[in-house]
Amino acid sequence: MEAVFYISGAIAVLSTIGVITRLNAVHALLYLVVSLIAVALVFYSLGAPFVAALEVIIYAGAIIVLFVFVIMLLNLGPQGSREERQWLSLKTWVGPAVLGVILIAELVYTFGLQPSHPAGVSVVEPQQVSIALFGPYVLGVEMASLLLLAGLVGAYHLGQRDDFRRPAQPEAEESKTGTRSDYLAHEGRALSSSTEKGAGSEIGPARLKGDEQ
Amino acid sequence: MLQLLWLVPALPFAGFVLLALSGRRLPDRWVPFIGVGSVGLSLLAAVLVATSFLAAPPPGYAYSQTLWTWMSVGSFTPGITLYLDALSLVMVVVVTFVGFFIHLYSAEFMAGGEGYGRFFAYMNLFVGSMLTLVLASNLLLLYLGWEGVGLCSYLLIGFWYQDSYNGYAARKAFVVTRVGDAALAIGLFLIFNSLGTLEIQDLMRRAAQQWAPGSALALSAAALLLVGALGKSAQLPLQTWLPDAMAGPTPVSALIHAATMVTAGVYLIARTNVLFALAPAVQLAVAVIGAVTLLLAGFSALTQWDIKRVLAYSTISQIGYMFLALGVGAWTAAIFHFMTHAFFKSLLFLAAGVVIMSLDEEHDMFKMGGLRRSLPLAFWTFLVGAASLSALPLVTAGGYSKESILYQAWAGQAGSPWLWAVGIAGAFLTGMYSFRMVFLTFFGEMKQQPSKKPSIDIGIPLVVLAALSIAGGYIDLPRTLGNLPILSSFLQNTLPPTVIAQPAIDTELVLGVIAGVVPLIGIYFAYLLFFQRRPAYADGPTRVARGGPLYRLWFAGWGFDWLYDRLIVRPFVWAARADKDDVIDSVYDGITRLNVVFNNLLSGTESGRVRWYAAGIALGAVVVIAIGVFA
Amino acid sequence: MTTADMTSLLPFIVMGATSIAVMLLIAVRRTHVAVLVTTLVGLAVTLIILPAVSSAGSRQVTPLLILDSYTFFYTGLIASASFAVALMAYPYFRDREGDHEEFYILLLLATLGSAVLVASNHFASFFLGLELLSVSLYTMLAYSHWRESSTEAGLKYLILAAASASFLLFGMALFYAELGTMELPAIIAALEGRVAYGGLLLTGVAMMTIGIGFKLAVVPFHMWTPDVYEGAPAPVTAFVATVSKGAMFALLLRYFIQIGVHTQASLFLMFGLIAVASMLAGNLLALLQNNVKRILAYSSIAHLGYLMVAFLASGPQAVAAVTFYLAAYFVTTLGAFGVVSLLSSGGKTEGWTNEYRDADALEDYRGLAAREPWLAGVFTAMLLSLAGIPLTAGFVGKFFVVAAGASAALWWLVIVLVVGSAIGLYYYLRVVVIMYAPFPVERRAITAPLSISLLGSVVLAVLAILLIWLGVYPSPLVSAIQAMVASLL
Amino acid sequence: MIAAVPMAHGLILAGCLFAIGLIGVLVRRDIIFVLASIEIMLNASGLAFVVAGSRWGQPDGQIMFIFILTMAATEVSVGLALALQLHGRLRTLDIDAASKMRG
Repeated sequence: MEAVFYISGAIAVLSTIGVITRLNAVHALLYLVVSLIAVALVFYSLGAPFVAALEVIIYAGAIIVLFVFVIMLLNLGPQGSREERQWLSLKTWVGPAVLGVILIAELVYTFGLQPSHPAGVSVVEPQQVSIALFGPYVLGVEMASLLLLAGLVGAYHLGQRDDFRRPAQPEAEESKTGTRSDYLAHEGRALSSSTEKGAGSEIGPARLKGDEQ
Repeated sequence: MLQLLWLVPALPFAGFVLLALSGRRLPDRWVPFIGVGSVGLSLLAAVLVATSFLAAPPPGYAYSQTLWTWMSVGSFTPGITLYLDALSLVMVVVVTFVGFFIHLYSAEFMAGGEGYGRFFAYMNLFVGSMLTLVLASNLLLLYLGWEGVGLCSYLLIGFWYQDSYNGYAARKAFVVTRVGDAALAIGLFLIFNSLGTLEIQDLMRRAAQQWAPGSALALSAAALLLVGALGKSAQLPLQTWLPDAMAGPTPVSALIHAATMVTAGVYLIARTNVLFALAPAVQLAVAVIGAVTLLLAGFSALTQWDIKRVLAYSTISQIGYMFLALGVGAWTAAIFHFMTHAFFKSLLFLAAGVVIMSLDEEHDMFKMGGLRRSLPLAFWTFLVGAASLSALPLVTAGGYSKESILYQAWAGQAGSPWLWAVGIAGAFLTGMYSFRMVFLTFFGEMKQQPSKKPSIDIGIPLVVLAALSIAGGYIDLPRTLGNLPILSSFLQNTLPPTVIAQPAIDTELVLGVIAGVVPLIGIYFAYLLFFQRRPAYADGPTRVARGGPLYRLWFAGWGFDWLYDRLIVRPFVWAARADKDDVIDSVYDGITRLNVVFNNLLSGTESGRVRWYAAGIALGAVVVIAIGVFA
Repeated sequence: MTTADMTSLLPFIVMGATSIAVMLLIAVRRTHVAVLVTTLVGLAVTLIILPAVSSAGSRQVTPLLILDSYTFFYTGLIASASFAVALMAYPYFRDREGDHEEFYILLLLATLGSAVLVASNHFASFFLGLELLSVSLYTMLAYSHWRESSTEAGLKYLILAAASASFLLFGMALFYAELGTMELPAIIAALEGRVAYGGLLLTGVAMMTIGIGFKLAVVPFHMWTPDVYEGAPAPVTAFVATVSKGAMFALLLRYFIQIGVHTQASLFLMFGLIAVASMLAGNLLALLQNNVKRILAYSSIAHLGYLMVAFLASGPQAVAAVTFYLAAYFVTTLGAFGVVSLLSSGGKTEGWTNEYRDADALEDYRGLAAREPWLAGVFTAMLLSLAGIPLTAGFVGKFFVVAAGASAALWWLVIVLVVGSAIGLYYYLRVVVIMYAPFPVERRAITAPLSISLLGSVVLAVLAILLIWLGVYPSPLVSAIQAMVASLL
Repeated sequence: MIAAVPMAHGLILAGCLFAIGLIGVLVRRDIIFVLASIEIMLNASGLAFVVAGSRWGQPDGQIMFIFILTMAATEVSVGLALALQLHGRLRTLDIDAASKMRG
């Protein structure tokens, strides 16, 4: 079983790298599914069969489906990949990669110095987990239910697409140069010029592409 | 009944809060009910407290009421504690009493003007601050009241802020008294640092134990307190703000001069008398400064044409007497004079206010005259006030208090004939300038017809204060005249008694007679110069020499303003101009610029991009882990 | 779970039940006022039963929650703040488009999450309370989805909060890996007398600090603050600035002071650097800012830096200092954002704001004193309190913090605190000066008179009175806090 | 059945996945990818808990993982709702487009 740990660990790392490097969102999600299943195997090898199953069912099942659903909803075509290619120049990788590698180095160094404690020497059965869950952790379950309620209410409220019935009045948002904004906006004089200046260069192309769709 | 003590300062504050909160929404006719009523109730509370204090004096002749502890950090536990003893009782009663009548007078005097509510809000705050100052049991609370009084004087002197001169006068009062305040604040730090407490009674006890008389600590602490007192009490060399403070409405002047503000310095020195006793050199300085101030201000008063400026200089001069008394250790005499002065000076201001109001804001005495028939009430009360100010013997309150000061200036342990002589010269001047006012204003030919007469609301305060300006003196009769020192013996429960070097009844009698006669001579001179206008004297020194150098010097208050302008203001402005691009400036500029540079640098990090922020967190994570694990 | 356990949990149960009641109410009939009233009643009941429940003494309910006087004190503070926020939210949302009612569900859930945080005795409740707070906040921040900046704020907060929460979780996992327990008392017992922590624990504390530091918005985890403050609806900003930070700081005190992490030299250095950087960067960033919400955001970074000084001083005096400071900070910040919120209320027609923006530009405040002297006065008082001027609550709080720092001889931190406060004075007074400047002539014609909601004015009046009260007469609160701290440590 | 790998190796695996997820958050501009990267980070933290729990043979690590799972689900649902908002408004999923507020 040690082999299962190391092999699925390696698969998890590689497929996770795949997730963050892919240009196409669906491909990335497939890599994510692979990664999650690999992690589920790791769980299994560490003697945690219950969460291994949950990892597959909920993570790889439910959550990934949510992602896929949104991708379908937005109908992101190949144009998305083109954008991604343009955004993901080698240069953008340098800083984050350096930071990430330093972090890995720090963690590996610290963890490597640990005296060797074996993990996964015994299996923690689903029964044990459930007893603990509804024993000492019962309040945690209640809180998790309220957490889900918060997520539900939030997703419901934010899911409303009211941007279409919104009048075409732009926001007067100019933090540093916002001195003149308010009364101009109040008069209803469109501030399009300043808004354009603020973000136009960024959104412009994207918006055009969106409109082409 | 003593438990009511907290109401005394609380009521004016409550009035202030009510008036400030209601703002302009409150109709003008309701304003006096709150503004005057709060001080009236405060007076009532003060009287109740005083009666029960006198009827059944608390143990140790002092009552302290801890309302709460402000905060408690280690040994620093400043309490909001009121402390009532003989000294503060006299102060409280005088302040609330005179304050109430000034408020009553203002209800009519200020009616119809703009900012009626605002005026009473400030006045209530003024009285409340002064009462806090007087009742404070520790120097921190006293300082709070001290600053409150300063703030209110600033607000009230500049009450008619549309006129830029008033704003200037207010600023001047604020800045000049700030000099004293700064010294006082340093003094507080010094005292807390070396004695470990700011409780006045504790610190005096500890100072007496720990500080040797004349030691450097005692000297510097007393000197710093003295500078603070000089600023507030308008004594040399910080007196220049007071004449300009006339810019405020007349009741404000009355309040500043009679009941609040300027007497704060006198009170501070009397309150901390142990510190001054430990620093004989500083105490001598108090006497000398008082003596010089009273003389110089007397000369200046003699030359002014503005009736309120005469009164202002006379205040400086009379406070000088109080300082003289404090300096020679005549503690009770100083407080006695404070009391009588509060009566007659408020009376004079209020009566002068009537004159000024009925002549349509005319301040120039040379344009007044002959008003004694048309404004009889103002005339008679003003006359009483002037008589009391000039210290007419036997019949006026001022006569008794001033005589007491003069006698102790000669015979007191720290006294000397020199100080006495200066005081006598001052008394001569006082008589002269007081009656110069009376003759110029109320006698001679009438130059302007008064346009309105004072109403009853204005009359009551005048009559009451006039009565007290006469009767107030009988509370403390000297040995030569019945020997009934009620006030002194009461005050000596708190203040140390004055040590008379060689008590001799005949000396006291002779000195008393001299002190009684000298003002009369001064009045006679005034009579010759300003009433009879005898040809021989008509072109007397002052009138003729109106353009003369000495006259001009006196008129300008001995040129202190000019001097300060040349010595401090102009060099300062010059240096500021010259230094515009200079090193010192660039240091400050550099700090500013450094701040701006850092601001720009850091603002750059707030790029608005969430990935950038995440990178900040990641970088922070790497650094934090590195420090946590490897440092 | 005994009956006594349930009784102790009552305040939490009431908050949770109220949120569900509000949801059901919305399902039956959407009425803004009814929802507001239900919310207020729920919070009021919570506040009323707190003293009764807390008199029963401290009790650990399951390993997850500890209900002691510390918990109840902070729960009271949090629930009161939420009460004020709800009252501010009503006029703010009333005249704006869209559904307003869900906001109150989220507000209640976020309040409950914060209360769980301060009651946390176990990593699980720490994490769940935090997430309950965070997830509710994502939606509250993005609530005005008719404003683009609101969505932006929610999105930024979500991404960064989730990332930092995973740091926090990883840190917790490392603690668990080393000690084999996630219960606070067991952790304290296990670390009792341990001189050096070893790599896992040090990394664990550092990674947890990232998660906590993010919520507290201390440097270098602060960068989200101004954007989120600016983008969020003003009442939500008030909530983020007070409840979310206060609850997290209370938890930081409970965990790290009891565990004694400051005894590790390297961790002390880490927290010290965070404090210094926060005090300096926060104040410097606010200097030239022209947006009031952002000014307050930067100033909050500095204030959390001041609090870190007291945290590092540790000991009962420091915990009392922090608690008083937080109470004062709650009052002051709620008051300041209350003014912003009231000025931003009014929907499409009134005032100088409109549906799409809040009154947050500095220029909006020019001449406010002439138009709304009462609002300007309250705002001035709040700013002076933030600056630490005597006779305000802020001064007393800062005094306690300085005293705590000085008594622990943390001179460098105290010096930086003083320098930071000096810089801070500049930008607070800058806002005050603007308010008392004349009202620009060219705007007189086009700006309709403000109609300030009475409800909001009452809230502000109460806060202003509290501010002065705490500044002039802090001793009752101080002694209550000292008694509470004595039972904790 | 029993693996008995050193706990350090499990933590190192978790650390690697965590760091990769972090890099993803820093590099990617598409919100979908950013949210996926966050899922990776959360999952890595959960892995660390399971590893720690398996060292002690306790269920607590797994329970924390379940809670993390719950939180990840809500996080994603709210996050995706916000992504829809942004797309509805700006017609893009570029996270950098949402940077109007700055300074």
